[in-house]
Amino acid sequence: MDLFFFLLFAFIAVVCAINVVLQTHPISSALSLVGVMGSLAVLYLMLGAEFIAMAQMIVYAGAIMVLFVFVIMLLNAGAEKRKGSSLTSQIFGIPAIIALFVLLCLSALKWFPSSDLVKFGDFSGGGAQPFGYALFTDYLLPFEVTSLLILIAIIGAIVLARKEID
Amino acid sequence: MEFLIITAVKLALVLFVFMTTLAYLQWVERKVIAHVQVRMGPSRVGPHGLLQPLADVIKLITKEGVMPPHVNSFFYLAAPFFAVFMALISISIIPFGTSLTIPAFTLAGATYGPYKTMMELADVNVGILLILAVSSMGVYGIALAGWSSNNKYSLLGGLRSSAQMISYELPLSLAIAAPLLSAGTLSLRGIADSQIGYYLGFIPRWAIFQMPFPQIFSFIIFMIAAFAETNRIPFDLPEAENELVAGFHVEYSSMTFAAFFMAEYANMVTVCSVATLLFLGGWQPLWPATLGSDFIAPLIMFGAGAICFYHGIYPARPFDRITLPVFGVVFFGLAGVLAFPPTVPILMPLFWFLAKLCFLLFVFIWIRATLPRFRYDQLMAFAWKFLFPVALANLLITGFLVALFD
Amino acid sequence: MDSAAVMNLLKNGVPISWYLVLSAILFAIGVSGFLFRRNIITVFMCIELMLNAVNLSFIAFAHQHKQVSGQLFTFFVMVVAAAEAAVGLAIILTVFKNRSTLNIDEIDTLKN
Amino acid sequence: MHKLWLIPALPFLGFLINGIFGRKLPKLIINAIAVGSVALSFIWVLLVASGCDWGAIPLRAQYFTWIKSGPFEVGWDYSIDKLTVIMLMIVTGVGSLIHVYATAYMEHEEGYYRFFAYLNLFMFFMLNLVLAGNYLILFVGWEGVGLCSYLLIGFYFVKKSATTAGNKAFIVNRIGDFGFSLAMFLIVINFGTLDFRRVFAAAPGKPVEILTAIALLTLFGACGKSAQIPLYVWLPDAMEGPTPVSALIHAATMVTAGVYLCCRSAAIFMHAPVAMETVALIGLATAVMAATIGLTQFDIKKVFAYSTVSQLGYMFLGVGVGAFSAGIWHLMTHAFFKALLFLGAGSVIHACHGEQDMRHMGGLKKYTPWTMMVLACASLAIAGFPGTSGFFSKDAILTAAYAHAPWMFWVGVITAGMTAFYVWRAFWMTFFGEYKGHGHPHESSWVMLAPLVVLAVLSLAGGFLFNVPKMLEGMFPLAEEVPGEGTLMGISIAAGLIGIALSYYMYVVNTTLPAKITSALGGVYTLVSNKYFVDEAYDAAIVTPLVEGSTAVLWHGVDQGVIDGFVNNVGYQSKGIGDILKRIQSGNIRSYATWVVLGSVALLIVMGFVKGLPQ
Repeated sequence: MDLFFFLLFAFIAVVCAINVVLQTHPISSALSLVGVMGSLAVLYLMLGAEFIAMAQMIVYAGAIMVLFVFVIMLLNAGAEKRKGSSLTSQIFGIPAIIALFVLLCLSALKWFPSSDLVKFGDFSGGGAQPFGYALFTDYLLPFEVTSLLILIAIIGAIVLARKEID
Repeated sequence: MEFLIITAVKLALVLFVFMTTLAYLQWVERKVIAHVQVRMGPSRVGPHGLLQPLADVIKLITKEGVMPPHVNSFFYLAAPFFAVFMALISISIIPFGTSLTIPAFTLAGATYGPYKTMMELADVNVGILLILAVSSMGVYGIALAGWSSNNKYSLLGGLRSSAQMISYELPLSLAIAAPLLSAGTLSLRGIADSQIGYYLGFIPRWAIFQMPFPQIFSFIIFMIAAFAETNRIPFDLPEAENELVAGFHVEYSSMTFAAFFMAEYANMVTVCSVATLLFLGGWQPLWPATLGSDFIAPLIMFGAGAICFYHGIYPARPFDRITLPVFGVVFFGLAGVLAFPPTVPILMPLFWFLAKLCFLLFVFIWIRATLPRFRYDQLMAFAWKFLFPVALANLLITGFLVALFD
Repeated sequence: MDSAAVMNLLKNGVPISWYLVLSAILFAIGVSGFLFRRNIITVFMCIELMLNAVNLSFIAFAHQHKQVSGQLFTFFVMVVAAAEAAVGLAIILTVFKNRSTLNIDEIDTLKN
Repeated sequence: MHKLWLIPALPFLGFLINGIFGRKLPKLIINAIAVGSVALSFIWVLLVASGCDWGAIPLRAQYFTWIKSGPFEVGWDYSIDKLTVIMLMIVTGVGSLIHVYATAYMEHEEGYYRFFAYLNLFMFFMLNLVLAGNYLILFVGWEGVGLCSYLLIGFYFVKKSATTAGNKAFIVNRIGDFGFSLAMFLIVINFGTLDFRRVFAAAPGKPVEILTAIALLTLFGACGKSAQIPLYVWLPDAMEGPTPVSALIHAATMVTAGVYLCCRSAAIFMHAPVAMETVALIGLATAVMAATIGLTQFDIKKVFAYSTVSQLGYMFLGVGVGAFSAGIWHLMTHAFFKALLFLGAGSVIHACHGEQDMRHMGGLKKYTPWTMMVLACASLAIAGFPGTSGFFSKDAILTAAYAHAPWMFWVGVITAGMTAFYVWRAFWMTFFGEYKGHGHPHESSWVMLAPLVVLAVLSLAGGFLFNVPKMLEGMFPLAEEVPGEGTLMGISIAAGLIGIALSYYMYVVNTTLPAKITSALGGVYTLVSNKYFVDEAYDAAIVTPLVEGSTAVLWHGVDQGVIDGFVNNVGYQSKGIGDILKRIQSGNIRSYATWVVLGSVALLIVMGFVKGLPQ
């Protein structure tokens, strides 16, 4: 069952991710990305991270990506034009990505032997309560700093996007 | 296997009831608005227009679906179904009563049961978060519909809806967070169960009455934000007829159009259920059973039946002489069932839950008949400058008091 | 992989490294999007994709160590991503307002 | 618990309030806070002193651990014993009187609140120094009073001479503090702790050489703070500060910290006879030298400054000959009469509109009768007139000196004569003869006179009221109580009286005589009136070579050549490298991203090699 769900949603995630890159129209990319996030949320659930899975849907898929879609609709951005180029990325791009991918996979396979199995229900520490306890005890300072970061981001976004008022 | 069968039965039951409710909600709305405006409302199809929903469904299904040539066809078709899909997901985790036990019975020589099941499709222990997640996904349906129609009115409608829904999601979530503080759980059933009991023997411990800080403000905020989330008047900017023709669904027809309507009504039912569970104590009666709350349901049904018979005897229209006594019999039957002792523990929670739900739905319709639409800038200012700070203050006070008294 | 191993997988779940490999795949796809796409919004979305890939690893590690910390990191990443999206999209709006282009190759004023 | 922390905390609170909000506050409130905090502190000292169980002393209060490093631990400890109580009473008592005086004296000055904030801060550090239960806390107070002394000497910071004097005081004190720090290091190395109780308990068992080294280094620190040879040069210059500061810091309290330190470390000194001898010699030499310089000065505050140096020399003499309690006694009486002298001098200066040169005074007895009377009391006390407080304490020291070495007694007696002479010289020059200054002198206000009267009473009767050696009985086990001997007493009284009489003859009766003597002495007079050219000698021997050497080697050589060269070269090299690297910066984000990816690949490979290459 675990294997089936993993393969299913991993497949959806990868297909959607490839679609993000391949689609020419940004809105298609955005919706594919929502697909990736949704399937990742399911994987999070399987890994015992209920709260994060929901936060993924609410914050990532429900807010951030809506913002993207909103901006794309607002700018009415069409399919991209081929203009200008980057020699560096054309020459090194593909080999670098392949090397990165291979190295990441090798490290993962080497340092995490396949005897470590993930089974749904093995770990139940990801509910809202343990999560909240950890957040407001051990990670209180990062949490507060993050709130400051958010505040700065809000002000920054307002300053950047407002109309010039004279 | 047993679990699967029970679930399938429950699924079918809920789906049937829910879909019928959605269809008839439309009829109720038309009727209520008509009566508010001193009109008759639908009355041609069937007695009192009761078959109107059926006629509407047939009409919408059989009409030709027109797809304009300039639309992005994939998203154009996907959007309404996405919207209705998201709207329907949330109903699956709404509990609407306590548990249901079917005693053991023998059928064709084999003994089955006893079966005990909870009155809901699934109990998710982060249920309320799931509802939020799904409702925040709902915006894609409308936004995509608006964008893919390739029409400036619908695009504006889509933009408006995404901005509006993101904005009102904040006060909505904050309003939800406040009762969660005193409930201490995210499971919808747990939240409803945390409101069991009465103060002084007769004041219900519903969240809107709950000490140390009654959540009446967060209930009001929640309801306002819920109006915005469901795009209902006075927040129906995305589909404002007189500004945007019909907003995001201007290019839709037949089933796709119906899907948006279904999504809207499903969302309405969902938010009203959530409000009931969060703030109105779910299926807890308004006053304790020791003071006779169990008798109110048969009493109401009996009264309704009596009124039907009275009007059947003195009919206003010729048809009523036949239809109203039929309704009277149905109501008497319902009164009998509700008063039948073995069904009481099963049906009473259901009755109270539905009563509250219907009341809230009535409020939705009532407000639609009463209030005009917001201007767009007022809508945004209202969310960010009034609702959001008030919700925040409410959450702060609640948190403080909960920390103080727990 | 013999049939016994397959049965073991079917019964007991998925190796943690598979999640990590999935994360690597997603990350690599995100990187390739970043390198080969020209629309600034798409590029931005590819960054989000990479962040998501990293989040998956964090959650997998959290499961492996049976600690909630990894999930907290994910939470912080999400918050940072939200902040980043707000500011980034505001910047994109401003750039579009000033230059009416979203092509990332044309926005190279800092050159030399 | 006696809440010892309250004693320094009160002035500190006053400092905080006045320092932070003083600019906005009216003077009355500043006064109330400044005087009130010190007065409350004084009252608290009295309460603690009266509530002490003297059988259980020293009382100790440990507040928190300040430094902890292995077995070495320094806490914020206060301890209180008889010596501390006497010091506390002097500091807070005289301190509050001077605060009262200062409210009137400083009334028209700029930075009124600043002055009182500094004064309160000084009180805090001084009380900290006195209350300290270990050397490090004492050192905190020690440095703090140095800081406040610097701030207050340079209070008139628009005056070049004031800032220079402040710097001089600070730097000279640092030299002394260096010695004290070394002493503390030695203590830590040899005793493993800085706690007074444990150090003194362990002292008898340690080798004499080490104790001597510690004692000598401590003495060096004490010399800096208490203005003894060779580090006395800062004190006369410190008279640039406002007069209440001179009275409080540079006469009554801070400068006696050195004496206090030596007495506090008596357990170490007593086991280091060489150090004791050095203390006595330094004290005696300072006393004589400062007295001779005092004979020739015309600035009224300078006279008293040298007198302070000289009297401090006396105290060191007392300590050096083993009469610790006599030294403390003199410390106390000196605090009374020298504070009175300075405050009286301040009153005189106030009367003469800021004039400090005695040659431009004279005849003030008509104008300022009260000031004259209180100054007469103080002068009698410092001259050792029988029955006054100075008589008892000085006599105790001289008697002890005779018991130690008779020649010291004789030098001391001569010095006492000189002391009487120059103090009374100042008195006669100020109050008798004709007024030679400008303007119309006027008597000071009662706010200024009241503390003077109190101090005058203390100067006269202090010897009867506080018999310090009796109070300190048992503190210093070394046999020191030499019974007062009639002959010795008579000799020292006679020396004082002769000094007074001589000065009367020279400055009231036959006023032309000093000039004749001056011209007759010629070179010697020039030498003495120029303070033996010590400042010039220090300049030539230390300051000038230091400045020249720094300029040539450190500035031009090290800083400009090596450091600047290095920094500039780094800049040039960076520029050169940047010229090459700028080619990478194409302005294209995708190119940058490619470099980032290549970098992460490289990083992964390196990590793989470090942790073992992935197979």
